[in-house]
Amino acid sequence: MQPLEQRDEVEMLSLMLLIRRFEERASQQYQAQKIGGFCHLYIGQEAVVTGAVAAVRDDDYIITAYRDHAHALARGTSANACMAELFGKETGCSRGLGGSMHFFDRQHHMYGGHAIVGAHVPLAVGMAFAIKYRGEDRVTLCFFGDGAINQGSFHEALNLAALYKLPIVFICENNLFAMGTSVKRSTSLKQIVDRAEGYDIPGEIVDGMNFREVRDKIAEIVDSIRKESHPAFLEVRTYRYRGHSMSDPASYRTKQELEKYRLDDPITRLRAQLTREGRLTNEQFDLLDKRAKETVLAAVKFAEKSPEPPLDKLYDYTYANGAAEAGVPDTSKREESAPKESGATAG
Amino acid sequence: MQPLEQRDEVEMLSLMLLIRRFEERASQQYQAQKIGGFCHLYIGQEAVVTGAVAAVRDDDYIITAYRDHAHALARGTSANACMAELFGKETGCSRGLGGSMHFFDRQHHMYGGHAIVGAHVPLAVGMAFAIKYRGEDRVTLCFFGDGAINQGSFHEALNLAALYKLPIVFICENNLFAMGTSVKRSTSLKQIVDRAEGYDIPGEIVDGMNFREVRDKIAEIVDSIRKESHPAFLEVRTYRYRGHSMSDPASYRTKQELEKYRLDDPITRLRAQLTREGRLTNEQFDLLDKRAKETVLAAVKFAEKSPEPPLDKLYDYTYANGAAEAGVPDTSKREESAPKESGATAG
Amino acid sequence: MREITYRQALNEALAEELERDPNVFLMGEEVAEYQGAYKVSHGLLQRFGPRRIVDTPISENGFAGLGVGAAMVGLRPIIEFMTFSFSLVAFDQVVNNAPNMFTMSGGQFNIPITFRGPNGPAHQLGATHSHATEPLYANAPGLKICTPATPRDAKGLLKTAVRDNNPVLVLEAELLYSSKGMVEPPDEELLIPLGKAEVKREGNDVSVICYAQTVPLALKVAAQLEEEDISAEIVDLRSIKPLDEKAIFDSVAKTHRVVIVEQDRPFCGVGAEVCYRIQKNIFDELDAPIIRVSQEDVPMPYNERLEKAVLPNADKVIAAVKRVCYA
Amino acid sequence: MREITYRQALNEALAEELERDPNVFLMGEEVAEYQGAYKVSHGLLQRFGPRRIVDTPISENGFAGLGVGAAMVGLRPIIEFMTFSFSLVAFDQVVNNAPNMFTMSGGQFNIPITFRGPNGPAHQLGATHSHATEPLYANAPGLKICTPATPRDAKGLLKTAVRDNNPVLVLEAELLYSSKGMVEPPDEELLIPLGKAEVKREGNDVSVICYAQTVPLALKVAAQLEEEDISAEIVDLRSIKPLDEKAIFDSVAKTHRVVIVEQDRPFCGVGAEVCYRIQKNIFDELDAPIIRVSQEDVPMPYNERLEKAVLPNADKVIAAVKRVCYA
Ligand SMILES: Cc1ncc(C[n+]2csc(CCOP(=O)(O)OP(=O)(O)O)c2C)c(N)n1
Ligand SMILES: Cc1ncc(C[n+]2csc(CCOP(=O)(O)OP(=O)(O)O)c2C)c(N)n1
Ligand SMILES: [Mg+2]
Ligand SMILES: [Mg+2]
Repeated sequence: MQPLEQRDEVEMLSLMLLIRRFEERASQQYQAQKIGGFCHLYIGQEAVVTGAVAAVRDDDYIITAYRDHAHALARGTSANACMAELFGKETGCSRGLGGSMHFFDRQHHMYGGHAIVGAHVPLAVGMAFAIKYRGEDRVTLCFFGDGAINQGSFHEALNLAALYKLPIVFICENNLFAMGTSVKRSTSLKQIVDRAEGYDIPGEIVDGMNFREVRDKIAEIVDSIRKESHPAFLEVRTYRYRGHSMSDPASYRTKQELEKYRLDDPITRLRAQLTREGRLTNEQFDLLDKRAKETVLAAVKFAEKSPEPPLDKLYDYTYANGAAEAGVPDTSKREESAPKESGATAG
Repeated sequence: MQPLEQRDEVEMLSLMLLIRRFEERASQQYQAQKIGGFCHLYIGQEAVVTGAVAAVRDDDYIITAYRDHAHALARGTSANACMAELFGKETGCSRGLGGSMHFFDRQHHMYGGHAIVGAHVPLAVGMAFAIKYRGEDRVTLCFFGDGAINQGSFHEALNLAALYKLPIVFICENNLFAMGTSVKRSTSLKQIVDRAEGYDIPGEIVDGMNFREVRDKIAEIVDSIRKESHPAFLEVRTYRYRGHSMSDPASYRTKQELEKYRLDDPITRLRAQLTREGRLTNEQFDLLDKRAKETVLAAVKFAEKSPEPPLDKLYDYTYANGAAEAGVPDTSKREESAPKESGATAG
Repeated sequence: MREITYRQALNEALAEELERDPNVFLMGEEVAEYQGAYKVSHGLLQRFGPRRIVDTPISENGFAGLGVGAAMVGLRPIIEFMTFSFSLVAFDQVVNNAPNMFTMSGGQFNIPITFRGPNGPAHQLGATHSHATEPLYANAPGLKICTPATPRDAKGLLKTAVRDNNPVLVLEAELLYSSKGMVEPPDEELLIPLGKAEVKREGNDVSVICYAQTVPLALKVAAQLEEEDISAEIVDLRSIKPLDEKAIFDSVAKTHRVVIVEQDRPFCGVGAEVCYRIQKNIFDELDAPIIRVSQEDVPMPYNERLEKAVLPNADKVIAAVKRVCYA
Repeated sequence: MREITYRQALNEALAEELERDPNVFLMGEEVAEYQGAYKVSHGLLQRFGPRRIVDTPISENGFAGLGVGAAMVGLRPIIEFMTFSFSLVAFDQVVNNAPNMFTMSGGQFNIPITFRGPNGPAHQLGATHSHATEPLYANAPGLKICTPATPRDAKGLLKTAVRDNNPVLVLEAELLYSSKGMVEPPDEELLIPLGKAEVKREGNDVSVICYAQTVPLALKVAAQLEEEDISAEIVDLRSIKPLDEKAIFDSVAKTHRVVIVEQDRPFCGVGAEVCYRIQKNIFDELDAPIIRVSQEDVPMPYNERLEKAVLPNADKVIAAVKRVCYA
């Protein structure tokens, strides 16, 4: 367990840089057709998951939708394992079987990577149920988009969590759009957080472009949950700079809108805060960025030379004989020291 | 169209009596094994649907769940057609193919009778969508139980109705239980109506044991909707005297609780109100009740001697060739004069 | 061995597995305080408490998914659908999350979950409440499916399902809940492997392949056929997936004639798959076309006489047997 | 006749039916302002306005049900699923409400609704996004299902579907959206009946039965087989339900050998049903067992090589053909 105070903000900035550079490189590799399927980039939203993981313990559970690269990286999955997954390689965090939308990393308590909108929210509630069932003091963080709140599964899950008083934070990454549909066109609510009222779940709004705000708010919520188990809802206001997926030119929004958010960039912001406080020089920042770029470039090389999952194992991943047999892909070789694994009894 | 003022309260009392006696007789016939499948009685809740139909036009749309006998009767489906349906006869309101849970009566704008909890709520929204699409000034009344509000379909439907500003009243018949599960154990909300807030739909609570309150509140809501299309939510507090279905001894609640509600009986209440106002004598009431009993007894006879749906038509109701071909069962021979059919262009 | 009901057998299986493994819990609508809509979980709340016997709101999609999530972190949920007709609102969780997780995660997360409850037409419940879901779920890779027809199979298969490390559907037969049969005493552990059919009656002239509610029907018909000197072998599949090809082929190699009696709807039904496997693998053993007796391909009518006409019955099975026997 | 894409053909069908009947409307995610996730509805919002081309939130169950309700009162909705993999969250509406209503209401309410969208594995979308739903829906009585493989069929079948008085699923093939073919000009009304297969290529030695994405595959294989002096007849089912038994039987009676190439998963798949019907009805015409080439029975892996290994391909089809031809 890594207590909150020890999460160095410079380290977190460097994590945001890693995510940003990873996504940029993924975009490029996708265009070069090294990556297949759908690919959804997180650029612009980095402060959300980074702030969140900075606020919780490494053995807390996290789960998200298909825009998931950052969530794995933030949790400690190596850039190598992430890039290899995009390349469909055996060394990928899901052994090349999941792809961009289905990142998993059991070792780092990252429970996916789920591509059916809303369908992972009940899973998150199940994870929180297990925490309470076992009398643990963990918390589940469940990330989802603004589009997901109109799915039936979201609704049923929130009601169950409220009813059973489960330790879970529902984190709505409100980036204003679900594909081309703006929040205004997907719900009649003035603000998404109001939906939590329909379940008697306490809700709050936070500025998702500000790492510190996200971290502190989630830390506060999680603290309260650990004292007495309950669900909470957090609407995080953020923005994705890129289109929904690689094929989306995002012509449903204006250049001005995008520029407005870019000026509020979460990386620039945390950098400025740290610089202002004398905790980061320009040289140090450049070094961090250089390292992030190198890590990502190395990850591309790693992915390229990694083997594909063998054809003769095609049938090996349909049924588990014993959980132990399945084995766990090695996802931990991240440049930064990997967070310690807890003694969780998964699977 | 029957303007509000003309809905005579004595007539409505007599409708409640008809419903009550019908259900009692259905219960008896079920025990005598003349009726198969599941059978859910409405006894105790009569003021809800009666108040509702008294507040709307005959060409407004109504739709409900499986506890649906009363909704058909209230709309003008004859006791004969209802009883025959329970008996599985050709003369039934669904030709004996639907059964207790699947009453339909197109002629009287009663759109079922739906047995999957929550699954008819989206249908209701579709009916309201059609109203707005065609620029009509009808309203859809959608009835459902307190248990239905935890289904995903309920959630998606409410959001859609709010988003598209559709003319629909969501009427939650809160009888405190979904089978053996009390509302307290199915949702964490202090009051069900609060769920409407999560969609920005105006919500109200009304006493479902009081015919006049229900009628007036729905009239007020419907009036507002006809002026400018929007959805509304109404939590109607009511109680079912019987078990969930015929096989349920209802041992999850106390005799005292039941007795408390019986003292508040909707029929007794309206009767008392009318008597107090000098609009009904005891003799008149007894006559109404006698008529209701006779109607129902005649319905049993009618059902008994009605023919079964012919075996050779087994395949005729799977696909429609032309809507016209299907034909409409004759459901209108009700003792009371049947409300006029509107020129709706269904099917 | 003692005689108990199918319902009691399921109840014992649940109790034993809850007793054995603290990670096992039972969740569903009315399973706890109400003691089960069909009383299968009778007494379990009293014995294991509300932490492990958990009532839910009417949120099948939600609690099916809750089960999958709990399974990801090491619990072994038993999720009861009041009936499998209601599992259709949770369809995505059952076919998309539970069985795909192991593959999608590259083998990191297996999902040891049991979905159970009554399945198939009961009695006059009408079109929405009479679904036989086995072909729908059998189509999904990663699921296992069993369909016990006797109290003994019900107990043994359910216990095995709970211990399996994969999502398993135990499709129970509501119409058989009160039927009785001999079952090992509670102190003898009874585990029946998934994927093993059982010849419920030996015969030489025709293989009648059946499962769940059609097993008693087939046995009844076999007795009738006996009188007409037709010896029917009754093969109870017990599991739909994995399918016990060997048992099927062995029987067909002996009789050379096949009738499949299934409770589901015909189009892309279980019998179609069984038929395909037989003709593909032992085409030359077949002396006649394979005939299926399934539901008629219509939404289930409420009327009792029509419902009977839709379902497999003795007359239809006998006619099919005679047809394949050219008798 | 002019050459247009499959996408354009669908677009024309939508436009023509919207034009013809004011009760027809198109609803789904991103169908309006975004012009369709796959651009099938391109330009329709501009032409018909937001009343008739309606964007929805991500609420498949909700808007599928909305469509059914609107159909009950006389509208003729076209509901687009962004892909049919997402229809699984609306499964109950599609199999329980749409097709049962006509029966349950004793014939009072028919549901003239079209559910459409891409179906079946596309390219590296992984286990959750690659469902071929045709056997799941074909199992439900009351639905009709078509699976066009060419631009002409796409246009003609979709138009017919919209005019049908029953719920019809038009399962489009994403991988074929950009494929081209000859189609009647817009001023010639093109309606292709549901339930009619088409022989896409005549042949004498083997009947290759296929549909949707497997039609181009089968045609390619037929050309290859030609070189080896095997003459394959390519029967495109076009509709899964109703199934055109006559066309199938006619072909089999000519060739006596059958390979079924299907894009769905094997267990209780479409091919199983087709196989059953053939062997039941014209058993004596068969000179060899029927072989199916379908997906492998595993959740779809993301990796491209593995995905290819799961899907039907030319090698597999050729091997199957040779096997049934004993060549
Ligand atoms: C049930 C379902 N419907 C539709 C889709 C297609 N889809 C994928 S992502 C997406 C938009 C989701 O938007 P949001 O929840 O806001 O998340 P974001 O992409 O903004 O991160 C849609 C419609 C899907 N994957 N699942
Ligand atoms: C999706 C679904 N789940 C479960 C059921 C079984 N069931 C039928 S009625 C019912 C209780 C519903 O209670 P409520 O909505 O309060 O209506 P009430 O019976 O009180 O009128 C349940 C659980 C069902 N029909 N559909
Ligand atoms: Mg979004
Ligand atoms: Mg209730």
